[in-house]
Amino acid sequence: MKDDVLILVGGEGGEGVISASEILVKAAARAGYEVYTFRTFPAEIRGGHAQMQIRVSPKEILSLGDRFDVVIAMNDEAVQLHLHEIKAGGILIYDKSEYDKASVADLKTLDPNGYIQKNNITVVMVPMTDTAGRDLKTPKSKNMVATGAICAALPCFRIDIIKEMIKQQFIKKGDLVVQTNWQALDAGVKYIQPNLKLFDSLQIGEPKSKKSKRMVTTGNIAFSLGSILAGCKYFAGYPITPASDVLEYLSVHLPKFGGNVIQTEDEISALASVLGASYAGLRAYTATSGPGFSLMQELLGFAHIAELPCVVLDVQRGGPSTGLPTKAEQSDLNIAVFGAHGDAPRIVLAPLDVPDCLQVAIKSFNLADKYQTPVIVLSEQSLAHRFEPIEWIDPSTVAIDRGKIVEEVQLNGKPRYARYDLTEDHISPRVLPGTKNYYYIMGGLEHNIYGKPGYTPEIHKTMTEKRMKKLELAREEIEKDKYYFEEFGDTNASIGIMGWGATIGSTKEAILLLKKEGISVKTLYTKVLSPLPVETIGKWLKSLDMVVVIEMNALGQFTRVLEAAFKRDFVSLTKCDGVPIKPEEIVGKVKSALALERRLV
Amino acid sequence: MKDDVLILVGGEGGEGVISASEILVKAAARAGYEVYTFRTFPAEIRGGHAQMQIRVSPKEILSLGDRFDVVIAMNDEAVQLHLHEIKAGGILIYDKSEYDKASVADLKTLDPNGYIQKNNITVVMVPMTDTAGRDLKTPKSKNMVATGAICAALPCFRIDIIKEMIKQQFIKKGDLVVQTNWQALDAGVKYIQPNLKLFDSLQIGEPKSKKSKRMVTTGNIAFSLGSILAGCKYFAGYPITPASDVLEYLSVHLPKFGGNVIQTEDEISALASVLGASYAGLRAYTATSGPGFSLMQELLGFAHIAELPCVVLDVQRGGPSTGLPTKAEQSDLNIAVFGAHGDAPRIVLAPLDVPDCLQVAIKSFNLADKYQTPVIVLSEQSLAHRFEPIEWIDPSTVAIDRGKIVEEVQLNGKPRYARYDLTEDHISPRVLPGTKNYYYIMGGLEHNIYGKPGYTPEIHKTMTEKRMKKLELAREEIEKDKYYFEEFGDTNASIGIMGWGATIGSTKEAILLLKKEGISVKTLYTKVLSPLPVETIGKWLKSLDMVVVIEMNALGQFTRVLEAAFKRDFVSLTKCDGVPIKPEEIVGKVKSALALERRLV
Amino acid sequence: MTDSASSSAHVKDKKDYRSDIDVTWCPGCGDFGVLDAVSRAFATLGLPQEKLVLVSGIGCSSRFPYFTKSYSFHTLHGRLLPSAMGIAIANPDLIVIGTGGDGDAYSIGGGHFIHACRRNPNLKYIVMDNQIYGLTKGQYSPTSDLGFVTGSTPYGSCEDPIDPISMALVFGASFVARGFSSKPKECEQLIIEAINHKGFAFLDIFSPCPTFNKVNSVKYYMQKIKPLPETHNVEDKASALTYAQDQASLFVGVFYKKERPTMQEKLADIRQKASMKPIKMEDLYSLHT
Amino acid sequence: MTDSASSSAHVKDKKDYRSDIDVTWCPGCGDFGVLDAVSRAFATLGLPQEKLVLVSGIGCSSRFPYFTKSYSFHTLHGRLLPSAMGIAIANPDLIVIGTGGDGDAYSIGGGHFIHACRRNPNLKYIVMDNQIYGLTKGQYSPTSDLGFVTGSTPYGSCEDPIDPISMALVFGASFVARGFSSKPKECEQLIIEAINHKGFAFLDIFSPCPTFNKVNSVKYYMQKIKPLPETHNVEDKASALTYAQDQASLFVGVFYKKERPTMQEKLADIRQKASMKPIKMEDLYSLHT
Ligand SMILES: Cc1ncc(C[n+]2csc(CCOP(=O)(O)OP(=O)(O)O)c2C)c(N)n1
Ligand SMILES: Cc1ncc(C[n+]2csc(CCOP(=O)(O)OP(=O)(O)O)c2C)c(N)n1
Ligand code: SF4
Ligand code: SF4
Ligand SMILES: [Mg+2]
Ligand SMILES: [Mg+2]
Repeated sequence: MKDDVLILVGGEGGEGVISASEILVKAAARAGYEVYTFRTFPAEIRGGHAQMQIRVSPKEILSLGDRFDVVIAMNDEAVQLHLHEIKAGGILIYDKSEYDKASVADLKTLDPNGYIQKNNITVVMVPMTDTAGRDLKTPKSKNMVATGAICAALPCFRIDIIKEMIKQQFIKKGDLVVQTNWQALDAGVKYIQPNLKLFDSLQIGEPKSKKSKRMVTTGNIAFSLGSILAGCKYFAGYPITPASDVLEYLSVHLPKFGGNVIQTEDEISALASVLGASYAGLRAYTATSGPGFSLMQELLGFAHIAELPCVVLDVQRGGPSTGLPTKAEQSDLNIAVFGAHGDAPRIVLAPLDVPDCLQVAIKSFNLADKYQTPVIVLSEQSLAHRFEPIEWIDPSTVAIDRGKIVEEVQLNGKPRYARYDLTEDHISPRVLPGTKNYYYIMGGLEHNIYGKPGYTPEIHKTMTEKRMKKLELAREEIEKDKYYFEEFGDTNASIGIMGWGATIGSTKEAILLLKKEGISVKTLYTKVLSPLPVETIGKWLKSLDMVVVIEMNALGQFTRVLEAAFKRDFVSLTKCDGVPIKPEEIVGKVKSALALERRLV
Repeated sequence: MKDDVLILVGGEGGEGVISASEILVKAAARAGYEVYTFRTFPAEIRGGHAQMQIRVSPKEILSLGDRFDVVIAMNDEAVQLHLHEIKAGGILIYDKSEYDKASVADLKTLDPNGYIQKNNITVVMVPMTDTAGRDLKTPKSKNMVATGAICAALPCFRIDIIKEMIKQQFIKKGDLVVQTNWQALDAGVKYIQPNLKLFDSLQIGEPKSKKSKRMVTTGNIAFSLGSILAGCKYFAGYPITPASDVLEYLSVHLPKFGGNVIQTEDEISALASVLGASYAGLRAYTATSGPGFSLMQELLGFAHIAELPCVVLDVQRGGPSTGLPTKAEQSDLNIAVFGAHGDAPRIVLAPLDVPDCLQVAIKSFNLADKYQTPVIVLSEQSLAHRFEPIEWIDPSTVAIDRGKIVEEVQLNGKPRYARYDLTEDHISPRVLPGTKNYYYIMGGLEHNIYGKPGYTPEIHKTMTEKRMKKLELAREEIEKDKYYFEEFGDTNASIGIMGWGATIGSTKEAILLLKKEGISVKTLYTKVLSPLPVETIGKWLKSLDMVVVIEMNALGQFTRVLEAAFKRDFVSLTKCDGVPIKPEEIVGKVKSALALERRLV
Repeated sequence: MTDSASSSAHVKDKKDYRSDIDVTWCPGCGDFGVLDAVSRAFATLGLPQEKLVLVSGIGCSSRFPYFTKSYSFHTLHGRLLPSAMGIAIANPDLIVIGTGGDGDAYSIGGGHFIHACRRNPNLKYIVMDNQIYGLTKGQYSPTSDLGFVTGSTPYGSCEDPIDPISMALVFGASFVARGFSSKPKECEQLIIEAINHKGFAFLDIFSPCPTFNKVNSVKYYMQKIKPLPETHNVEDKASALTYAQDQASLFVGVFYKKERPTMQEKLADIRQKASMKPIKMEDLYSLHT
Repeated sequence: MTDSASSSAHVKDKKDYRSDIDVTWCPGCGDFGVLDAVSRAFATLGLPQEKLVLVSGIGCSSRFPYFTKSYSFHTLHGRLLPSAMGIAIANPDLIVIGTGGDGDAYSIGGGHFIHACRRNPNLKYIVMDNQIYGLTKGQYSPTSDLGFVTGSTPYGSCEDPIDPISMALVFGASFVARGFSSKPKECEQLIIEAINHKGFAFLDIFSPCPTFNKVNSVKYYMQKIKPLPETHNVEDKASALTYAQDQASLFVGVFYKKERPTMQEKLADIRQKASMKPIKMEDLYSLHT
């Protein structure tokens, strides 16, 4: 029995690669397995390759892993792209119809036969196109033939669950549709049957405990669900890859919960209207990616000085500029932390995985309301679109903290309500428009406690301090909350790894690999990038001789932030090529850094 | 004989305070004196207080200095605001007409008489309003009565020169206008005559050497002149305080040199069109302040990846958001260095004084062209609007380096022209549209050497590296050029002060003050904030036990940059109240930091 | 007038709608007339102050909300409309009124203007049009006349001015009117009509800037303006366009007025459609299970 | 046609204007027809490739410049017009042509559209209008019909579409036309006319997106479009507006065409005015001395 199995489904965009993969993942999750996925997008609309990688295990999975046990190639391109990524002893399931038709020549250019023999790869032919098109007369069911083949080969994907899911999904379209899909599945199973023994060495164990109710979804959808749970009632956005699905998902579902969703004319308008809605009392947010986020900087500075809560989800993609719209990168940290003119620090959060996207959504609205300030959440393409199991959250357990919204104000001798009153915790009671007997000016000019513009040194100093100290308080709250920190590895290690966001899986796996080689390493990931939790990190850093910082950008943006905060050396491992970082790369970096420090014997 | 004299002219906005001051400053400069000024603006259009501070000396002046020797109050408000800023033994010249009319009551609330006696201040009454309005029947000449009074009191402002200037300025309006203004001047002189002896102790010496030809102008105008000298032929901008005068000045003068000036519909449009003009081959730029600069971040990232030269002058004002539009602050360093999404570093320069604004303009266009990248210049309100003498620059001595613009390309075996060709110095030869036989794609997507979009790891890595290494080369060039560094103080000192921009004057003066107290300090100002000249600064830092960093923002933005680069402690002196930092504040900080380190006996 | 607007009718005097902040406009600024007209309209309608939200961008005219006793939202230059839209959608009980300048509206804010008109949110928008940038001390604006000499057009503006009335009509605004600040009575009437209109009501008011625009003065407008003829049918867009584009006169009055569903109503429709059957979070979860 | 455009007439075939980059549009995408028409127009006019600068924003249609043999400037989403303006002003010898989508033009780029039209820079602007956002996979656009169901409007769009033709007319564009990509011959003719027009020439071309817009298909347009009647006077803006706002038909052809001084000409005038007497830097210096 193996610990896990890693498969890849690849084919032409539009052939149902992604929907088949989604069904497989959900079925495995329903059966109680852990699943970890990665999805890339064709760069161009037309053609292009669609693929999904799926890793399944009865135990916790930390990252995507490396080479594939099985590749299901629904067309030629998939073979060409992924053949050399199959493990020695692995299997290629290939569409026989494709092979028969056009591809032999292509395959020859690769010398696949030589490669296959040399690397001990087995090829299993399944006539996917022909079965779907010629036999079942529904070419669209090709992906179900492939799905059936996988289920037969790897029973961790339980065919009974899949059939049930298909029934649920298609019953509205009539019984015939369900039947056809089932037939396609069965055909796939049939073609594998004679070769079942080939897969013996790839089987994994049963999951131990029965899991609680789980969904399987992506980072973007998890964030959207989290925002609904948090009571968000206003979303405005402008489409942009890879954030558009937040807009689209909320368009369907937020109105069901009494919320408004608006596609605005641009990102500036989106955030401006979010701030208007927030001022009027609703929890409100927008989601975007780098180019749109750059456009929002002026308004984020406005939200900071006006002390208006708002949440901005930035789903990072490859930059700079239009950059690499469908690729994974973590290069918006600089702009998230330092992006507005003037002294306008913000709260910046970064979820580590899909379940975290949901939790961070809830946290972000609470922080924004409590500290009356903008909160930025840095997600990223690979996290945004990867499927992962995630627990059903009981809405009644979600804590909502709307902060100091009041209907009555103690004037304490003041002639009238002071929107920006100086208080012990630097947060001023907030009255919503519509409340009787109070009115005030809220705006982007420096102002006195009443909101009236004022430019004296005293006012500017006092108000700047007020706004800074709020964030200092936020930091203190954050440092106390274990949720924001993820630790892993040998607590006694003198080598540390730091990072942020979705690289954590690879880091954990690298730590396990290094342990096998006798190198003891631990890691700390902070989900808060600003205000930096200097106490928690500082304490953790103390005992460490060497700290490697992992990040997917070229400048080492997080490393610079850590250097400024702790004035010590960090070994920066930057990777900036659009592809998530792999455990092996981290292992390599740690070892070479050690060698450099001449500590390896 | 004093070393210098410091005066303030204050009055109602619109009464000619600024134009009178400008005449005084120019006259002193023409007479060979050094002059240093500071100007604040009324926050509101109507009313509000206008003032100009003028320091004059036969020797070099480092900063504005502290308390006034003479205050010329053209109205009551000026008295109220500035009375307590007059030195013991100083003089208040006051509009008798104002005093007689309405102000006694106001003055009483201040108890000025008590204050004046206690602090040994002399009041000289001059009936400015009445002389201008009643006697000369030209109320507008009130400021000339005041000017005459000052000239009589302090002959370093030479009345003959001023009369000549007035003649030049008004002769177009007819001889009568000249005569009236002269009469007003003479009247001012007359009223001081009986009190001349009062001013004996305030007189300064004659300037030693005859100076070369000098203008007196502001940072914004100096930058505009520099840009014309640099051969800029396209300017697009959107009005914003305190940068609008660049647009207005160039509107008048750039077309005379064959250039185009366009007021666009917003700042985004301004920079987009600048990039278009640059692409087509012109030197082009825009000028703005914080809010507009925030809006330009997406386009700056585009310029970075497209490798398009451009210059953006950001005249900083008080932030965040709309903030304090007419106040001095240095809080846009973060956004200038870190402001775009993705990995998109830029060249960021900061001039130290008015003559520097002209020089930096020329440098910035050369750097932009040579490295095919955006260059940001951080000026700031006090520098932008303060008058200072500046040498006439011989246009023929201005070196223009347009970088690798070519009309013929060596294809070196490539099928066609590669706009982003990989070269030894990472800079690719640039062909302008219109050139025969070449064409290429230029854009914001990641691309291969031909400009064709490409998202493979290899392309992204190679091109990111190319763009980073260019800046590394720029850093090397910069480190070699003494122009970019200003040092001052005792070279053997073990205490250092660092800073950027216009605080340098106060820093130098603080060093002189500290020296008097036996504390030996030196300073290094870098005019380049990105890429940071780490070698020059690193070498300079080596021998220092303590380094104080001076900056006019709340977050210590430059300090953080230095900490990340040098991983050592700096003492951060931040000041963020809209008023330029004074030498005394620096002295105080250095002393208290020393005390803290228990090194003061 | 929204339902809620009429509820508390005890307030009657225009002074009840003026804040205690000193007005900082120059003497003779046209905006005084607009402030007066707006306060009087509020008093006439007896609007409850706490329901009033005045929203502005940046400019002299954008200081307007400071001077009214109301909730005031002073946003960024050009962002008046999307900000106001967010407020008006979030709480449809509020009476949301945008007050700003011609630069704010048609230059940096031009893109938002298009989309506010077509979306028809229930909010009012008063532009104080002085054909100049006042606050930045006199540069030309999108409504400045061809050849106009300003700080940024020393050789005379070379750009054809835009026509806000025609624009609003073509963008689909459901209420389009023009006034002149020196005709306060008429202005008050237009403002009342705008507030009573259900939907997006756009009102361009000539409001001279004596400090930086010496050409388009009170006298100039007095000569040029002309009330729309009684015969003009306010539901006839073609006729409205013709009057807007008249070369000889600047017509004032209501050019166009025709109610259609507001954005708030349409969003309410969607919420209703979406929630036909009651929904729980668990229903969403199961979509992903 | 600018003077320079006609200079080198040896190029004659549309293939001479196609680059070697593979076209990545979906099969059946309307943009193919536009690409074909543009290449043929170039060939017919015999334009020198090196003088051609194609400028685009972001979108499927904004990939257009990749596929032509010309200088190509692929700027940010919505920034096509100010970029093109900068190029066209900096070097008036170039033939600058903007090619982009309806979202790029009327949504995020809407504010720039207003000001390009009124400034009348000598450049051409072709919008491939598919009433949808293609590249981001199907959200509604400013030209999407009311009630249209898309990824972001699952309950049907609740916003009235804009009318680009009327807008351009009201903004003051000096050339306004509409085409349909499945009528390549007519499109070519319109493009030739636009290029020959001195000033800002705006051309909205219906260019269906079969992938994400199943409603506004080739068939749909075939039924709805109608050539402008021969009797229509292209210098009559009122008539142009009437045809643009016709409820029954979508008219195609040249709505309006009337040359007036271009921005380049007006800037040249200013340069000339300013430099009547020769100037040296020293003259500037002495202003400050
Ligand atoms: C992003 C940004 N750009 C520029 C400015 C500077 N600015 C302030 S008000 C204004 C124009 C004011 O003109 P208008 O809207 O007509 O108002 P008015 O002062 O004439 O009433 C400008 C350009 C700013 N505050 N923010
Ligand atoms: C600032 C910014 N916001 C959003 C996007 C994402 N985006 C790319 S193309 C596009 C719209 C495309 O629609 P359209 O202009 O109609 O072109 P089409 O694809 O339909 O041809 C959007 C929203 C972006 N690239 N940049
Ligand atoms: S500058 Fe003009 S618009 Fe501004 S307050 Fe003065 S008169 Fe009014
Ligand atoms: S998605 Fe639509 S617009 Fe884009 S290439 Fe395909 S058919 Fe054309
Ligand atoms: Mg105005
Ligand atoms: Mg489109």
